[in-house]
Amino acid sequence: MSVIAPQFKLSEFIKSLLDNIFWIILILVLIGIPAVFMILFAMEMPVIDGELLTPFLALTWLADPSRILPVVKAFMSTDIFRVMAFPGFGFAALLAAATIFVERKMLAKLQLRVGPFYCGKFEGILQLMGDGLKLISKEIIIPAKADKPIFWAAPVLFVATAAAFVAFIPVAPGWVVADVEMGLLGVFAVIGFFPIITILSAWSANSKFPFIGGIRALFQMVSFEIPLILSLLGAVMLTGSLNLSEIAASQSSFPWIVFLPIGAIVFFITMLAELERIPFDLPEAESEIVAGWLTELSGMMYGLVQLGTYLKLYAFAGLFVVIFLGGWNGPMVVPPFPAELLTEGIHMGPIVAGPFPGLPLFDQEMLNGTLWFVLKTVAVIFFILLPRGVFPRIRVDMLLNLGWTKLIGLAFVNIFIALGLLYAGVLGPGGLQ
Amino acid sequence: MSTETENPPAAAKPEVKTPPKPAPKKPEAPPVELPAFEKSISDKIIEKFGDKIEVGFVKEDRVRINVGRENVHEVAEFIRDGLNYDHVESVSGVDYPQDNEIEVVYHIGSYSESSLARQILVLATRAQRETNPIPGNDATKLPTLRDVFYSVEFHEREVFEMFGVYFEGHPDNRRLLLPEDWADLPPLRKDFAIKGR
Amino acid sequence: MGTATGIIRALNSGIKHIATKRFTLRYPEEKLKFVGDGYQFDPSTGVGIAGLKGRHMLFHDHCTGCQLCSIACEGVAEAIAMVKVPEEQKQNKKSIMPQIDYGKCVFCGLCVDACPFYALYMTNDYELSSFSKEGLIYTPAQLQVKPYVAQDSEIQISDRGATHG
Amino acid sequence: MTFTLPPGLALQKVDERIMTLNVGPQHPGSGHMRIIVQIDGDYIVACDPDPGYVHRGEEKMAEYRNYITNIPHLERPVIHDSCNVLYPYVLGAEELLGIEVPERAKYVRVIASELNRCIYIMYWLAIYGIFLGHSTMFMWPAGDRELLIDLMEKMTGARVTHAHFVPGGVRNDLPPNFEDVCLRQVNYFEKRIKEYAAVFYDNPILISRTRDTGVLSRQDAIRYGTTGSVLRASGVDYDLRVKEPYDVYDELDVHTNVMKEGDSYARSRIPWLDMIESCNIIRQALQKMPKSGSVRVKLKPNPKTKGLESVYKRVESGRGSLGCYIVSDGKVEPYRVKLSVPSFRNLIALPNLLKGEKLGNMPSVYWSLNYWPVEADR
Repeated sequence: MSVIAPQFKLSEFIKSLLDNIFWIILILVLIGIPAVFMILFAMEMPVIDGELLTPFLALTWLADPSRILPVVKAFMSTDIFRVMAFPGFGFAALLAAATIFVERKMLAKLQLRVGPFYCGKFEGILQLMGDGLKLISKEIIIPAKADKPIFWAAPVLFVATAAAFVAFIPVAPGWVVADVEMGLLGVFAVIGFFPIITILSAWSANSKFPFIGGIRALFQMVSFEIPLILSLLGAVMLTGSLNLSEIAASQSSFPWIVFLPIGAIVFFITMLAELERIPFDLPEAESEIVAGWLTELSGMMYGLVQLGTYLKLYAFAGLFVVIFLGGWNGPMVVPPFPAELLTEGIHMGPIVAGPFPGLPLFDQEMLNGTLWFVLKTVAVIFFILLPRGVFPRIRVDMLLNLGWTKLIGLAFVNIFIALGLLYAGVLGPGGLQ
Repeated sequence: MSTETENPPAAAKPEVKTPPKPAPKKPEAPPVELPAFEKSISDKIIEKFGDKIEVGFVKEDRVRINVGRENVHEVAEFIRDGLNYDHVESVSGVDYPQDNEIEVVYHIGSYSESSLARQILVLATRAQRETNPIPGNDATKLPTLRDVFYSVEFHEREVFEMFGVYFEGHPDNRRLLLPEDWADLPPLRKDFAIKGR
Repeated sequence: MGTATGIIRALNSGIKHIATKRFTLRYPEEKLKFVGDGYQFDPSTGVGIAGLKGRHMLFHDHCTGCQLCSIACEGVAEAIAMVKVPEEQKQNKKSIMPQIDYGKCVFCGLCVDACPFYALYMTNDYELSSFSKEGLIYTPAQLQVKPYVAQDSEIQISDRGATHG
Repeated sequence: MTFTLPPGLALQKVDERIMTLNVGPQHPGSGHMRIIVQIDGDYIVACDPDPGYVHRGEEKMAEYRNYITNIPHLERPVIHDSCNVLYPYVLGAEELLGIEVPERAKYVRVIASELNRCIYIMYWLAIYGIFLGHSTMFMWPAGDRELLIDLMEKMTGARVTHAHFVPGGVRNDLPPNFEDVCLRQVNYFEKRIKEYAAVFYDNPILISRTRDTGVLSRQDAIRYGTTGSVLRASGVDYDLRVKEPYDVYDELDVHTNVMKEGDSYARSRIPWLDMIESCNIIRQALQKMPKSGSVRVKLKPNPKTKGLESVYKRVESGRGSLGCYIVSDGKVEPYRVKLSVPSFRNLIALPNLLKGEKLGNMPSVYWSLNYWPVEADR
């Protein structure tokens, strides 16, 4: 009794599958292979057997598996890899996805319910993927009187800005996308873009609730940027540098949170406000202004904004870790790389695999640094998520009052503490460090 | 006109309840034994207004006063100022097509006077009924009590749309529950019949 | 400092509840257990017997075709229609029995109260979905079948919170 | 070059600072109604509630059905408080029909009514929580409500629309072993709702958020004719279970919770205290209830009243005093049924409370009025 799909035919189904496969292969050939070759032309190729590999010969790894690792290693040293995969977008997106999963399950546990449960065999682990598929397949509805170019551009800009923010975060020694000398100033500059994008999106939607939400976001972000910047100055004074990698490296013996707890608290609160998370989610206050500046966004436009929000969450947590918790510094727990893999390979009874000339892909320092960074970031993210379960939303006037009076005052106290430590000689040149 | 309204044949209940009524109160063997406190309330009103009002019934916790439409405002003011009733719980319209009248019943209670906490004073008045109503523009009109009891504001708006009784002096005589484009009879009148019933 | 302690108390309470048991009933796998076999009515005393008001069950050998259930339903949902049945019962001269449209029924059970012959009961079956409106109309023959229910989950209270077990 | 329009066509001068917001009926923070709000910046300058989106004509329908078949549809306005919304109608019909209710039935009614009150308040509290952006306070009451819904289901056979009270008692007797289960679950329920304090009621952010917002003074609360928790939060000691006890409330020890502040916080705290009080009442009633006996008086089919009579009965529902005015003319059907619902009475206070408030306070003030739009529309 095929009541659900009365028109179902197996032949049609197989035809549609084959059709899909055809299009996938076509797109791969037309776009995928040229893209791979463009990357191969751009990157510096490894030397194998005394001669430089050319992009045209690169695909010879299909015939000779021992050439895979050098090519991969050469690819990993390119900027493309850094931007797209490891310290950049891919890594951040992976952590953001994990954050969403943990947020859902943890919030569900706190609220005595189950949370996502059926999607994916284990505790709804594929729920996010299902959500993404749903958002992609949804229709995008643009309001009739919207300013269409800006309205389309705003979600893309939001993600791009969030990704730019991610680029500043050093994950391990030397592993950072943009290792600029004025890194912290760059971070402040990038953060300053978010309210502009928000108000652009809200204004271009030409609707009342997004407008109010955008105005609120503008208030909130602008008023909290000042305590945000001020709260980080203490660490800058103690380090004497604006480079985030140097700030992280300077905390090899103790993290700055030991000396600057007030700054850390102020930064944490402003971080919550900048992220529009409960208790500061006024721009998206559901019961007052529907969904705030996200009201008119639909389909994948909304999905992009959500992606940008969680990238931003990761980036802020990473910034907190880098500035107050010592970044990648931590006891060495990763075992050293077994050198015999390079010379002898793996002996398992009669079978010999290797040797692997390209290894190690990552050195020990980097693995250890990444591990500690991720652990600390996850801990900070947990504390960012927790207030969502226990606090209600606050009001605009309370928010502005908090930002302009209390937090700025506390940030100055923090600066004075840093100055005191510096002049007393406890820290800085001739001090503990 | 006043004689008509003051002697509504249907609502003119005798002051004394008929004995066979199996009330949950004490068995009232003599027909004149009324609850004393409630009697005192009705007596005060009779003393003040005399013939202008008529006591509908005096039951335990409930006193009913029937008033003509020209006196209702005055009586309501006395109820508020002289008897310390302070709010209206409910304003109900009742349609009596056979009398060609619409009765509007105010249930008045008191929060501030503790002895009146369980009392409800039922103030009933009647408006002339039109067979072909034009709500707001026909003779179905009553003086509003909104300046006496603020709490009747939305109740009177509801009675206006449901029965077509226009309250003169009400500051905000708009539709409340019905849709804006309602063009039929006021729906709680008896001649508005539900389809299929 | 009252503010700070209040915030810490709230956070603490939130973290404590992460370790409390979940209260969710996972419906298709677990089903709540009900008292008795469904709502029934004792016409001799005029008092019902507690139970879930689910799908009805009709006893053909008791039904006399008196239409009282249909009349009771008239002012409520108009879900009960009297239809001819092929079988012939001694007490049912007109051979009519109720047919219930569950698209209209509100499960108030007034029809059960109205039946003076113990013929109409309610059962614990509440899963009545159908792909078509016609599928929701239960004929007397369908109403005769006693539904199979497997409901065994009950609320259990322990120190670590209540669960459906 | 001056050009003047004829007077009728002249553009009306509009204050450009004022923005009109339609909060509802599709707005997540409105329920089934519309609040037309005019804001100047963040301040509300005018507010006009517009109910009626779920008007179902219950009063008209009641004129066409007899006293028994009115029951299932008269509980529809507030299905999660269905016993209480039916209570005054049943009391009034009993007085009109001249029925004396058995003692045990009265206790069963009180237990059902108090359980239903808690169920209603939990639902209300869940929405109040999510209106304030507190998602835990949405999930906890919605889940813990299940404890009591389970009890009601055991008792009446339905989870929300019970149709349990009839003129003459209740439909069915309690199931076996109900007293123990009820006591156990009510005790656990009370323990659970006391845990809400740390997260919600004593939360400093919530207190600073709702203190001194939407203040309703004692005089205004009386003048507007508000009722229930709104009235008691403004310092008026008025609870019909104490002031005009119906059924067996005069034999039970009922404590009235009163707060003086009259702000949103007080209005939201009173229902929570009421729930704890309800648990006490249920325990008392379970203890004092006669262990056996009839719970329903047998009625004639199609009972009639005697001639033209009217009765006004009221009970204390989850939202406040709920009255039912029944006029009968000796027929099988009532001549007129009027429900005087607390939501409708509390709505009168809304425009006055919202004027001058900030927009961020709108959900908390609105929902703290203990307002249920479907009931107001009837």
